[in-house]
Amino acid sequence: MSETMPQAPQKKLVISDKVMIEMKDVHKWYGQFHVLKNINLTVKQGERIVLCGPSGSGKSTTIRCINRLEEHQQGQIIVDGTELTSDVKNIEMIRREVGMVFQHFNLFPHLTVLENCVLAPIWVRKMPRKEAEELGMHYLKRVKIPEQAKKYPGQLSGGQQQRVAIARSLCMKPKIMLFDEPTSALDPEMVKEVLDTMVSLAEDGMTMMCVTHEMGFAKLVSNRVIFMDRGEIIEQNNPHDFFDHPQNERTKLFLSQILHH
Amino acid sequence: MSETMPQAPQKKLVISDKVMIEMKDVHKWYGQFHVLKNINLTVKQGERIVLCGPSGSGKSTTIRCINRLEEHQQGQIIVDGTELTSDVKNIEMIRREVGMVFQHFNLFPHLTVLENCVLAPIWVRKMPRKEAEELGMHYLKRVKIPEQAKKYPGQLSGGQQQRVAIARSLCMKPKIMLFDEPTSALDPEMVKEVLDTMVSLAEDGMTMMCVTHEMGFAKLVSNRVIFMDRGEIIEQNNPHDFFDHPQNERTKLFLSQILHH
Amino acid sequence: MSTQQPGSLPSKPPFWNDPAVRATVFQVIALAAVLAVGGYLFHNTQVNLANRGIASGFGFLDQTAGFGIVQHLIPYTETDSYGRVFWVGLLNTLLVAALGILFATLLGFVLGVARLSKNWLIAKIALVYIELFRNIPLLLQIFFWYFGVLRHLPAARDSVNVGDVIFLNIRGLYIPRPVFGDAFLFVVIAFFAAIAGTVFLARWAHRRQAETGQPFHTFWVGLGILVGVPLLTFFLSGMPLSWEVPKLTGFNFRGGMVMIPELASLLVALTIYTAAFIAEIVRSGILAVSHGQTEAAHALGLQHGPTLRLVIIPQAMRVIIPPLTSQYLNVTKNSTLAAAIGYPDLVGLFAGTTLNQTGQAIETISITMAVYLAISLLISTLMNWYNKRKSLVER
Amino acid sequence: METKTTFTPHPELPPPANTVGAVGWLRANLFSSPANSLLTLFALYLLWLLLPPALEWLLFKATWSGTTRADCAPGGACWVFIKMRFGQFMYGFFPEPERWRVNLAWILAVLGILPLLGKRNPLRLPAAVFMLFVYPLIAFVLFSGGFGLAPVETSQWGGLMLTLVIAVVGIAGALPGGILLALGRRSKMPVIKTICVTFIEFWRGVPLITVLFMSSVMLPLFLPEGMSFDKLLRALIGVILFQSAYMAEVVRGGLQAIPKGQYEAADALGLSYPKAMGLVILPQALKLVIPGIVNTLIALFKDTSLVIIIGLFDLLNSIHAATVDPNWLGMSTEGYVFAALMFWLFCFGMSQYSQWLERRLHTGHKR
Amino acid sequence: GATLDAVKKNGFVKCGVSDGLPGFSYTDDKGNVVGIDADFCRAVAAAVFGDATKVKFTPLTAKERFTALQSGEVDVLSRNSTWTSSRDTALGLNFAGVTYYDGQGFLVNKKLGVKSAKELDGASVCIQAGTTTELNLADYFRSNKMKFTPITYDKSDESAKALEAGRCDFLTSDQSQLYAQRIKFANPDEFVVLPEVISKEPLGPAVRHGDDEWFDIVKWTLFAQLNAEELGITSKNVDEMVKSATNPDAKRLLGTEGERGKDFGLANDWVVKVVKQVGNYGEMFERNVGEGSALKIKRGQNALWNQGGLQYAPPFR
Ligand SMILES: Nc1ncnc2c1ncn2[C@@H]1O[C@H](COP(=O)(O)OP(=O)(O)OP(=O)(O)O)[C@@H](O)[C@H]1O
Ligand SMILES: Nc1ncnc2c1ncn2[C@@H]1O[C@H](COP(=O)(O)OP(=O)(O)OP(=O)(O)O)[C@@H](O)[C@H]1O
Ligand SMILES: [Mg+2]
Ligand SMILES: [Mg+2]
Repeated sequence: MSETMPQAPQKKLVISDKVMIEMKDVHKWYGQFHVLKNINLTVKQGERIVLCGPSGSGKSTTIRCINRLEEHQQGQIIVDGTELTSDVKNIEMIRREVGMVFQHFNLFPHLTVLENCVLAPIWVRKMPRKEAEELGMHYLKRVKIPEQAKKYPGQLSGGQQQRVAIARSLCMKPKIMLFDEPTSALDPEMVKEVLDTMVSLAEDGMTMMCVTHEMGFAKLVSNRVIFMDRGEIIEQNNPHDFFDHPQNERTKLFLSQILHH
Repeated sequence: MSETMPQAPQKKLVISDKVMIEMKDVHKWYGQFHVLKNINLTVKQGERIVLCGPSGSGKSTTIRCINRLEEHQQGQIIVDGTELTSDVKNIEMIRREVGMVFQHFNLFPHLTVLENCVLAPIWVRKMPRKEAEELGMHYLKRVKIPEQAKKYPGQLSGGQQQRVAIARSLCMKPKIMLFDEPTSALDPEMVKEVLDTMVSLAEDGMTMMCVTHEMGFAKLVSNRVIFMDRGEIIEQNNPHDFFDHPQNERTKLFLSQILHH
Repeated sequence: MSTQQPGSLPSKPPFWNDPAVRATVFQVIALAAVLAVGGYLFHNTQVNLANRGIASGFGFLDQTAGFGIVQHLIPYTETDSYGRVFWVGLLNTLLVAALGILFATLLGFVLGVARLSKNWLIAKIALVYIELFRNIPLLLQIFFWYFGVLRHLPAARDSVNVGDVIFLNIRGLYIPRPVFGDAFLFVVIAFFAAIAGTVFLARWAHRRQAETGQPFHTFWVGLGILVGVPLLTFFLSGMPLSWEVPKLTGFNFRGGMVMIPELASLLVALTIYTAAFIAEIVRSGILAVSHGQTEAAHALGLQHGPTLRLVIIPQAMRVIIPPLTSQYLNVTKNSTLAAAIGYPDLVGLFAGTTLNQTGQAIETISITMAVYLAISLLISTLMNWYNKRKSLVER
Repeated sequence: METKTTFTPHPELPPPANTVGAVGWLRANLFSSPANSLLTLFALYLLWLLLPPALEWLLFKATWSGTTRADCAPGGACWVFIKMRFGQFMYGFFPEPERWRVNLAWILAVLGILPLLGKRNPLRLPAAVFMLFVYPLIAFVLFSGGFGLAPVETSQWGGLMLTLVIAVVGIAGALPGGILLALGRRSKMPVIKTICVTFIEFWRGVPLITVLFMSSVMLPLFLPEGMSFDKLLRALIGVILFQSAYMAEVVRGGLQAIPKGQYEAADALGLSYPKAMGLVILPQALKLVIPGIVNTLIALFKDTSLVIIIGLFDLLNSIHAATVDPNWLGMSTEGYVFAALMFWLFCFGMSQYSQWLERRLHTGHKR
Repeated sequence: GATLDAVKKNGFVKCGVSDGLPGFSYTDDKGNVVGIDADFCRAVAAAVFGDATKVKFTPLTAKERFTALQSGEVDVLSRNSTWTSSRDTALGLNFAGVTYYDGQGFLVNKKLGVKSAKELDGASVCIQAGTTTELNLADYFRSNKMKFTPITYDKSDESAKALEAGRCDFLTSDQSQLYAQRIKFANPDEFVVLPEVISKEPLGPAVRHGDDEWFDIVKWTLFAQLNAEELGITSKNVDEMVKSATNPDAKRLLGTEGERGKDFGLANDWVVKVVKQVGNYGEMFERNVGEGSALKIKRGQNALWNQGGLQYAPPFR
């Protein structure tokens, strides 16, 4: 199953100058709790960013802000040229462009795998069912589980479920994919098949932002690693320099914990 | 937290000649199922016995018979000189002398940690509350969680809960302690803190019978390991010989599985 | 917050796309719709009342009712007002609800425990009882007891006679009524003194146990005080109590106290029906406490009684109390079925007879509904408060 | 020196005779302690007191054949009464030659529901569409006439048929209302939430009788002059308003059981609120609460008997009315026993079904 | 007026009747509503539509009856209701006449040995809730300084059954009802109606305020039936009378002379239809409650004025 897993990094990065995500001075509070502090971040088309940092540092919150699952209270977030405001039209537009994969898959258990995939194309993109199903099968093949199309999520293993979740997002043909710890709820054996899928996505030039602690993955596919702590971006760098020459004390501490683990 | 964990076995065993537990030709059935077959066992004061064996071999049943949580149908069980019959007075007397710690702690969730500890002293030993609370605090200190006394069990971690359970049993000043897989429901980090507590108990000369698969613990503190299978005692020996020179084929097979694991 | 100097705020969307604006508009529309419907109904009602020349208002409450009521807990005669009728009805409702709750709880707990009994026969009988009675409409059960059973009691002259003091016939169950002499006041005082004494004793016993660990048989001694002291006073003050024994004079038994068959059948049916539900609640409450709790308590040497009292029941009660309360509410609401057999409860007297005599449909029905609503809200408020208090303890 | 022994398990011995078999069972279940033995004897005595006379009256001494009261033997039940009045108990005053229409409607209902019970049955979807959209029209026409069928007034409906109509229409009407109310109650908009909570708490706080009174006595006063509904329709409106409040609480339970991730995933896919609810959340939530809905249906089925208060002739009222027939005096016990049996069969059947469903959902629904 | 328009639009008369009182309105086991109250509604239908079957009956309990009329659920309430001032005013009703002159009486078990109502002190009484009966009874006992225990039921059937079972000592109601209930007993002969009549109970149909035309039609339907009896016109001879009547009163009544029907907005021969299909008052009485029926009530006060009774209709002219 892992023929696609490149043994050595093949970073055929084609990063264009087009800015896909821009966060300017973003602040967010949960009640009194200041969870994101002055986040500034620019993601260009074709970039693959890995976000890491200790638990509770605001990684999930950051990427959830990008497709407005959370609201920010200050600053600007501009996705594909559109500013995220509370404008429902904008939100809808941006969510079409941004796919998201969750830690716990969040597949719809009452629908088959294929139905999960075609739901949004049909109801959001108003695609004819036939066409949507073809598209769905295409992406299920892409994640290597076309044979599971008629099953229900409950009948699949965790790794398969996560790949369905990825296919479901891809069916909306998003320009950006967000991943929130996509492998942390999986048994070790299944982690690899999901990572393989993500690697192959990356090779196709998808813009990606991924919260993960899989350092192997970070080294292999990302072109930038961002380290967050206590709601701030402490350090960002290319993976090589990030892992080998961390600049900040906290980063060093964090890496020492992670890598020895 | 682990200062008390001795790095090398310090078996200051003081085994007196007094027989604390004696099982003679004990048989027990669950319906048609012959679960204990002809169990013969003598435990002297100060002994620490480890019971091991494959799942379903009757270890739990054996120790539950000793404080009459289960009834045996044939043979005699004599605890501290009193034979266990269906006489409620005898049962009550024996249960006061025998403490038991369960796999799932079984703390009383509606009572605070301290209340859990003082319940039995007050209602069974008729101790004044003041005195019982002092005793409770004493044993909570003994298991190193006096600061949690006012909390409810639901607010503690698994390891802390199990230590409360031990303290609760100790408050009845039992002459014998029974443990039924006290660490198997715990996360790995917490196992150690509970084992530490048990080791320190052993050092104080408590008579103990413990069902466990923690071979480290068996080697460290027990003076006898009993191996059971299919309701029978197959082999018993001191830990050194037991682990290094098992006599029985069955034991070897079992040990090979356990130790490679 | 520290001096984080704010960057710019996120831009404001055009107002028609602003969810906040949309929500406000939506809510205003919803509110307007509700008000419009309400206003429309109100307007229609006004018009209808005016057109049909129906008087409205609550003036009728002061008018003379003019009809008799078979059972009244407060003095009532035909010349009293409709307002008084309301109170008579309310008290009758509360009486049947309170007694129903009491008996259903007792029977329900017994059945719930029986359902879990190790005795196969007892458990099965309880099961059959529960499945039988909770699947038959309450009204049918009331009819059954009233028309099917109590109708077959003997006539007044052929009453079942227990020692010439208690009589049972189709008109009801007649028992002697205590008549208190003046000196009975002393007995009452002695009784309250005994209560105070028992409370004091309980406190003392508690303290003593806390100090010395010696338990004290508070229950028996307390009972002794509670019974003994008033009894002693009673004899010392020359037994200032006599009984008014019911006697058959003319058509009916006179004197004594009577439980009319309407009340009896309502009560029996309510008790039997509700007990089936309470039994299930009790059962699931007890089952919700894991077996490990019992084992742990036993392993500590606690005996059966203290285990139940100190470990099982406190935990089971938390599971039991919320659904139990809603059963209590149901008893109160179900007591309105009294109207079907002529027991003079609030609905029968007020939303029934009074409505009919005065024609004030809107007023009487609104008042009646408001009363039940108030009872419900009161109980559920208490319940929420209780739950909050209990769940604090949880975590 | 190493001696190797192989393990040969002891043979399984049979347990002591007095702990197994009939004797063991008796000892364990009936006579495990002196107190238990006493209880057993007491229970046996009770049964002995109750059962033989009851059976004698119900079966052995009962009269089954005949046409009049005179045919009935004393000392036993007179089932002739039920036999002679059976048509009325089932159909009320529905004209006799038209009764096939009622039967047909029920047969269609059963045929329509059967495919819905199986799991993943290819007929499920068409059956559901039929039951939801086509069947109500057919049933309405069959019951009330039109399209060449003789019209039958609702005042002629009665008996079990009316009971079922009220229960089924009541639950079918309450479900959409309950869903809306439940969604409203979970809304973040304070006004909507307040309206829904007030509505729900109001209807849950008042007894059904007063609701029926209101719909029969007050509703006409609320409507503009000249507009008036059929008595049955008014009762149905009352029942639906009342039940939708209870249904709302059932549905709310289902909504709360759906994990937050499902809402988020739907949002992230760009589904709007109505689509997310309709396509993702409600299908799951409703499936979870089917047992709750069945339980509401049971409660409603029992409560239909209250329409006696406003003079509709449901099953219970038909029987109650028949017991005052001068030709059949003294048959009230038979009548009530029969009514009890009918109600019990329906309610017990439904409750067993809902328990079965609950068990199935518990095991079959992995999350 | 609005009611008449609505009736015409519906194509039938909505008539509120009792939920079970033999002789007055009673659903027989075939589901037909029979009785004098029901027949009166048929007469109204015959008057309006020329077809006595164009009527829809709604059985009403005592509690429901007035609101049903007020709310328009029924167009005419013909349900043994007593005509009182408060009902005419505060309840917003108009009584259209008296179909039956009644008075409240007592029914007791012979075994009690009671000969007069004055002997009933301390007795318990079964009574229908929310009726004038209930109030009259209280007044009567109070003025005679007697006590009683009331057991009230919603339905007259239930109070009668309660008396039969012995739940109470006597039953009080309008005498007509006492007779009607008695025939439903297993042993009617065990019960007697006491001689006292303690109230005036003029029973009649009522309509609601606000439509005088409709009121007129209902009122005059009854008067027409009374006049027909007075003039000797019956359902059997009405066709002949149309052809051969010479009496000017009869001719006016039957519409062969003058245009009296127009005044009501009805067909000119409306009375013919009424009498033909339902009969005159006397026929209606005999058929449902009179000697020819199971109730066997004598005409008594309900005889025509010229035969010693109280039934008196204004002239038709
Ligand atoms: N809905 C919420 N309300 C209040 N606080 C929240 C909420 N969601 C998250 N938080 C808090 O915000 C902080 C950041 O949360 P976030 O989930 O972004 O962290 P994270 O970096 O993704 O951590 P993890 O690795 O544990 O997922 C945490 O302290 C968390 O407790
Ligand atoms: N209450 C019971 N009724 C019937 N059989 C039982 C009961 N309790 C235990 N058993 C059976 O008795 C056998 C021995 O059980 P026991 O719990 O003593 O095993 P164990 O050695 O403690 O196993 P484990 O390591 O899994 O705890 C098992 O086969 C078990 O299935
Ligand atoms: Mg996170
Ligand atoms: Mg075990």
